[in-house]
Amino acid sequence: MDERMNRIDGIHAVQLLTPEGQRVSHPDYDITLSDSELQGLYRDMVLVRRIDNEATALQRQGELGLWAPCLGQEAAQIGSARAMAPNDFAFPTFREHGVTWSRGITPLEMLGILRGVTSGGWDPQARKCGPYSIVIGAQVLHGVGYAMGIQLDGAEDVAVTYFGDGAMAQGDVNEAFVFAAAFSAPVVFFCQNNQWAISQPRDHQSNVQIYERAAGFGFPGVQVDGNDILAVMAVTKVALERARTGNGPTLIEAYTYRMGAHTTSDDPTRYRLAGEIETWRLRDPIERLKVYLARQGIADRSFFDQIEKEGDDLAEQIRQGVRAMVPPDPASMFDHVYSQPHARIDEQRSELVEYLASFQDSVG
Amino acid sequence: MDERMNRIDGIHAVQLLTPEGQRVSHPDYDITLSDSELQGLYRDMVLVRRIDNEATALQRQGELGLWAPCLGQEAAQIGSARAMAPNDFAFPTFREHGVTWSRGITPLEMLGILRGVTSGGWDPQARKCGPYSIVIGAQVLHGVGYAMGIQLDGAEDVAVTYFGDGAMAQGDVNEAFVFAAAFSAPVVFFCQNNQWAISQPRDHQSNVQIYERAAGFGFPGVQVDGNDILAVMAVTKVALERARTGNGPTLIEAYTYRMGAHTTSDDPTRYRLAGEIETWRLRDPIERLKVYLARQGIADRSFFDQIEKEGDDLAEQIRQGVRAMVPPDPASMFDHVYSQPHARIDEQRSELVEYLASFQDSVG
Amino acid sequence: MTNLTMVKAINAGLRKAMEHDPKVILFGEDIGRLGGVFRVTDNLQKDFGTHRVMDAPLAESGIVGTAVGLAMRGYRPVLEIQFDGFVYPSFNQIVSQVAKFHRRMAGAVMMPITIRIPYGGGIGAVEHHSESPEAYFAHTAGLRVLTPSDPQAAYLTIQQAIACNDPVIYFEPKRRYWDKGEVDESVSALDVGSVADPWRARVVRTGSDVTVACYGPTVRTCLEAAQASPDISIEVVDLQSLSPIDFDTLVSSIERTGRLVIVHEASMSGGVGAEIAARISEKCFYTLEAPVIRVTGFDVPYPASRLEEYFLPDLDRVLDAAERAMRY
Amino acid sequence: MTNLTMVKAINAGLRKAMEHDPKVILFGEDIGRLGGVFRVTDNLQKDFGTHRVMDAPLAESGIVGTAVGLAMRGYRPVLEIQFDGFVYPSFNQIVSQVAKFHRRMAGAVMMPITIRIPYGGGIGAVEHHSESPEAYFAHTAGLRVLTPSDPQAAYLTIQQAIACNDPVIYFEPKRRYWDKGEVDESVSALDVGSVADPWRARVVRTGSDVTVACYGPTVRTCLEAAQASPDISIEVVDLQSLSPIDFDTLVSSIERTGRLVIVHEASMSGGVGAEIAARISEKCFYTLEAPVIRVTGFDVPYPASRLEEYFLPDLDRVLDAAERAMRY
Ligand SMILES: Cc1ncc(C[n+]2csc(CCOP(=O)(O)OP(=O)(O)O)c2C)c(N)n1
Ligand SMILES: Cc1ncc(C[n+]2csc(CCOP(=O)(O)OP(=O)(O)O)c2C)c(N)n1
Ligand SMILES: [Mg+2]
Ligand SMILES: [Mg+2]
Repeated sequence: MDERMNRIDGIHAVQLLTPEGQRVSHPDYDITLSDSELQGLYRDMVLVRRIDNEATALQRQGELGLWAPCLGQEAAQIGSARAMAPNDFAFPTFREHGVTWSRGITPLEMLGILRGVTSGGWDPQARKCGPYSIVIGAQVLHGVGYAMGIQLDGAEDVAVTYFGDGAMAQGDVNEAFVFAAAFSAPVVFFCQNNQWAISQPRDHQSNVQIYERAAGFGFPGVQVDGNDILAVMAVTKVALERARTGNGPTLIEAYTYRMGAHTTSDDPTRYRLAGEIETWRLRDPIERLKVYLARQGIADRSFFDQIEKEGDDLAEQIRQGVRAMVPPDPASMFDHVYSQPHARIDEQRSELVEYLASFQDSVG
Repeated sequence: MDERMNRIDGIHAVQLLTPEGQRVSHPDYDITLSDSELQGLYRDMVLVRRIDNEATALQRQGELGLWAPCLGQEAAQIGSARAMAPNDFAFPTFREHGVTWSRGITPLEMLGILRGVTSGGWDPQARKCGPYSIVIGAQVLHGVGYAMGIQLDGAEDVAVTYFGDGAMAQGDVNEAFVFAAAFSAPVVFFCQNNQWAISQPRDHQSNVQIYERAAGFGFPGVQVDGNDILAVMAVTKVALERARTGNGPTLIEAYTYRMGAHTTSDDPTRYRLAGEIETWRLRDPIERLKVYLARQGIADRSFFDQIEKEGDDLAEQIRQGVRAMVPPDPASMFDHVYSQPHARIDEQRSELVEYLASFQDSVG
Repeated sequence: MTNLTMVKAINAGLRKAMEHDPKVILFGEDIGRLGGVFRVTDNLQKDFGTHRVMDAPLAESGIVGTAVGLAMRGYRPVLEIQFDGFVYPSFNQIVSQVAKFHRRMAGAVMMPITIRIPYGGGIGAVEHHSESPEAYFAHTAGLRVLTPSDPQAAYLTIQQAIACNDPVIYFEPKRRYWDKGEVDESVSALDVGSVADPWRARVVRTGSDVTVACYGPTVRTCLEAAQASPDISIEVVDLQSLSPIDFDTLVSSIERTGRLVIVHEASMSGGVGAEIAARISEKCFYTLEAPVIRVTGFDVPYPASRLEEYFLPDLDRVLDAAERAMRY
Repeated sequence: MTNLTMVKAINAGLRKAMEHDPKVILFGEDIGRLGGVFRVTDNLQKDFGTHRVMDAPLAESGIVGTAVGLAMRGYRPVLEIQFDGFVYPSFNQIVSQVAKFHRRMAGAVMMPITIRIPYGGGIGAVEHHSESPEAYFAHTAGLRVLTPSDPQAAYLTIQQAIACNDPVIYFEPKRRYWDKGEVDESVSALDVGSVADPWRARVVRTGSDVTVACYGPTVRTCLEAAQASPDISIEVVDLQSLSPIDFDTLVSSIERTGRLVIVHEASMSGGVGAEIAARISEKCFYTLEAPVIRVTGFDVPYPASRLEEYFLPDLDRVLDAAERAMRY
């Protein structure tokens, strides 16, 4: 761990806010935010964590099939997503609740897929945010392709694609690097190194840092303290600007930690030590911003209380909303398989409808 | 091209023998070979080129379905393969005739697959050389897996896997880098950058050199003048030794040029300029060694003539041998689909045999 | 009417589609300056520019995966996979993304992606260059699968595939690439609606004794067999669409002939012929006078080229099957 | 005899195979310390060491591709694909390399690779975790496909799959993972020769009116249906091997019942049921008193979990099909 701590403490990772909430400077990166912006980031992180905890609880109660907590990664996700312009497009994985939240997706929209009533949950075009992507690496290529489209349009948008440390092994992710470099596509590769791919510790996979992968593909890589929302935002803004101005992709490694289980079906005690979590608790992304806001007098007790209250209300809405989510009509499984009429689908739909109706009859 | 020439002339690529046949020194790499070894390398290159030309001719005459010439890449292929120990294992692509030759595979064994009488041609275990691999990138993972097996055996062999500049884009190749690094497998990645992937020029694909890809995966990469057989051998020996002594993989980029068409079905005039070929003709791998051998008095006219003669005989053998290759029994297509009895296969085999027999009957 | 090879007909169809819709872009390996290894995209980069005909890095998953993103951005990517045997690296993107994305997004996103794949054997090629992987895609919900059998059909269906808002796997019978045929180039993508429905099978020869269902490269084989058939009258149905399969046309043909022979190059077990035989045996249980007979490649990896003549269904094997059907 | 879940039975089978042959190694994501997400490899790394139970990087093509090399080096890799929906990235290595390598090398190289894949639905999972991709592999020449339906069969067939010198795609019915059954652990990989042939189908319940062919997760469903069937006597055949398919056992059963219903979770079109229906309709043309009826998943992407009960063949749909078969 020590070596990691050193990295966090500045040898590699860009840091603007120490775990103790101290604002520090960096030779290459800086950011200035208004008080309300800073308050907003704090609010985002607290509310996303609340959503996260609530979803975990709902899963335990059997209301959700599964949940993949983003606990501990709030700064990485929100800092990067809040750096995006409205027309930029995000490609998240199943764990990026801080990203979807920042793109304006409601908690209930996030939870539909985990409730098992949909495979998606929102309109990507309207929200400029793709679905929770489950197949590791797949969405990274989608992000690059979308960025190639931006380029063909002569637009100035940027695609930001999210993935984890484990995904660095997938062919699709590396091909995404190749295509992005070949077309100098306006894309930001945002890799959250949360140290674990289910039970696989990152440091077993490679003896080099993730951000170092980029150079060999022909674009810059940077490592940032993923629990420092200011640094994440600063680094992401630079990468976005670089892409926007036609200078191609950047790989950002947000060095963070998966505080929770991989998913609610996982049992991390089988493969990692509690001590590790303790070390990282001291680097909590929310705490350090809170300390900073308080010290700087940017936010006071009443502000923090108000956010807590907001969280309570949100949690209540979620509980009620989730319980109210009912499964769609069985025949809806035939919808949107194709966008245009398809003989086989129509045939099978009516077969199912008739079959189900036959029970109604026998009943009534 | 200039920039490339500079690289060749020493900025990146390791060189021990200049295009003019001058022996030069390199700070990190050197090699000492006996006169007979040097003569042997010359002989290898001349004979492989002869095989190559003969095969191209036979394809034109309709005796072969296809041929992928290695013209111009003899030094890269033979220099690396001759650096291998007998028990090391080579994983070539369809273009590595210099490699298969060096592993003791006969020209006729090489040509069976192009004649269309087999999908392989030799016993990989006996020759310690895999088949001509056609699906780009696939064999690179095989090489890494084989190297993992060497490791599990506690043996000191090394796997050498061959691929081209175009293959650097494939997911499989990058996953091979990941696995090799994760297991520190005894494998040498030998990439022949012959500047073209069919019609795609290497420099359109990336703004960094191929060998630079390795660092980001956690192992060393080195660029060598692929038309300098001494440098290729020296660099490969170091990589082999590194792997053999448990220090893991190396990526070697042999900077060379595809002097011929991609295959006999290709028409390079559609996508590249003749001038380029002229530039590279001045860097011919065989010429420069010949000049060196002559200047150093290591070989004289009679030696060169004798090799020519050997080539003529070999060519004649090939012509006769290829024409003598007859298609196998039709029913043999059912052989080796499975190694153990399989109901469906047996059923279909007898169906075909009966069906074919029915014609015999009707005839006689 | 112009007399064109299938290669030129597809090229003309691609050109029409690109003229018709600026969102249509071509993406694939060596399709630009080279015009593709079969020259199907010949001159299109020259005429439409490098931004509409893009040479791709050598990575099929990357080609298909980025096409998904391009489609999300509103483009209509037409991809070329260089040979049948090289589509597999992109299988994950095709099956889990291309096929399912529209449904995953409850219709909010379209996947108007056409994936062109030269397929089939008979050209004396080396391994991986003669395969018929259509069954993998026909079994995959969310995909449509088309395969033309002659230049006119190719010219029209490639435009219809591109115009379709669903993903279409477009299999081009490479050994028929150089077959010539009359093509009416006056028909453009604009009136594809008015021309034949691409999802319907075509009765390309009428007959009364046996229905022979085929597609792509074997259509010509079956037509030749029908011509050569001395006393058995063979009706040849070109399926053209393998997903969905037009069973109505097949059934009405079988109601007349009472017999069905299915012909394809792919291995028999689990091939497209299996689904057709299964459905027809059910739908025509009382009509069939003989069991459905399949004439296909064997359940072995595609053999070395000097043996492919024994692997591929030929005129004799089709006639032999028709005779067997008559014997019931 | 011990009473084990299928998870524990496979674990015991893997252990036996590893004890029996030092060349047997396990390779996959999270199979070491975690014991796999389903705990099928629980404790095996602890007991056999990290050199025989290796955690793999997150790359399926890499896992299968390196396994080919390990096999060339003389190992017997047993791979775990974490979920059905994640096998596709390795499809290229499986179809073009694993399936064809033995034949490519004219028998000089064996590919004794077992690829374990938890498959099927019914566990309320999110997308990509409930698929039934067996047809893709059953259609691929060079592969063998096995799927157990109960702990005893799983315990034996996993050992037989590993002992087989051909590549075996081993589909584990994940929703039956926790079903318990009696397992005779005294049988070891050594006597697998003497135990039941894994490539033969098993008549798991005899009946006289309708033969119901099923495999993996639907076997229990069909047995329950047979039990619950008031007046129709149902014979249940567990196919177990999907490549090759044991048609002899099916035919002799149909010769007694005259009727066949096929049940599987995978989409109907091009599913394994299609091949069975095609062959049986041909082989039993004069015996069948009713058309072969298929009860399967629909031709749609696997639905959101709250709808899966309507997608999966259940007891009622099996009985409904049996009744329809009787009506002919
Ligand atoms: C292609 C593929 N293989 C396996 C899985 C199963 N799986 C889901 S998440 C995961 C680990 C991902 O690790 P990482 O990329 O670090 O993301 P994190 O879970 O840490 O956010 C795995 C193996 C998958 N979803 N997709
Ligand atoms: C997966 C795959 N896609 C496409 C092809 C078709 N193809 C054969 S060789 C080749 C170019 C290879 O270029 P490179 O890797 O540089 O090797 P070189 O031909 O230059 O030796 C292509 C695209 C293939 N064989 N495999
Ligand atoms: Mg992770
Ligand atoms: Mg090349």
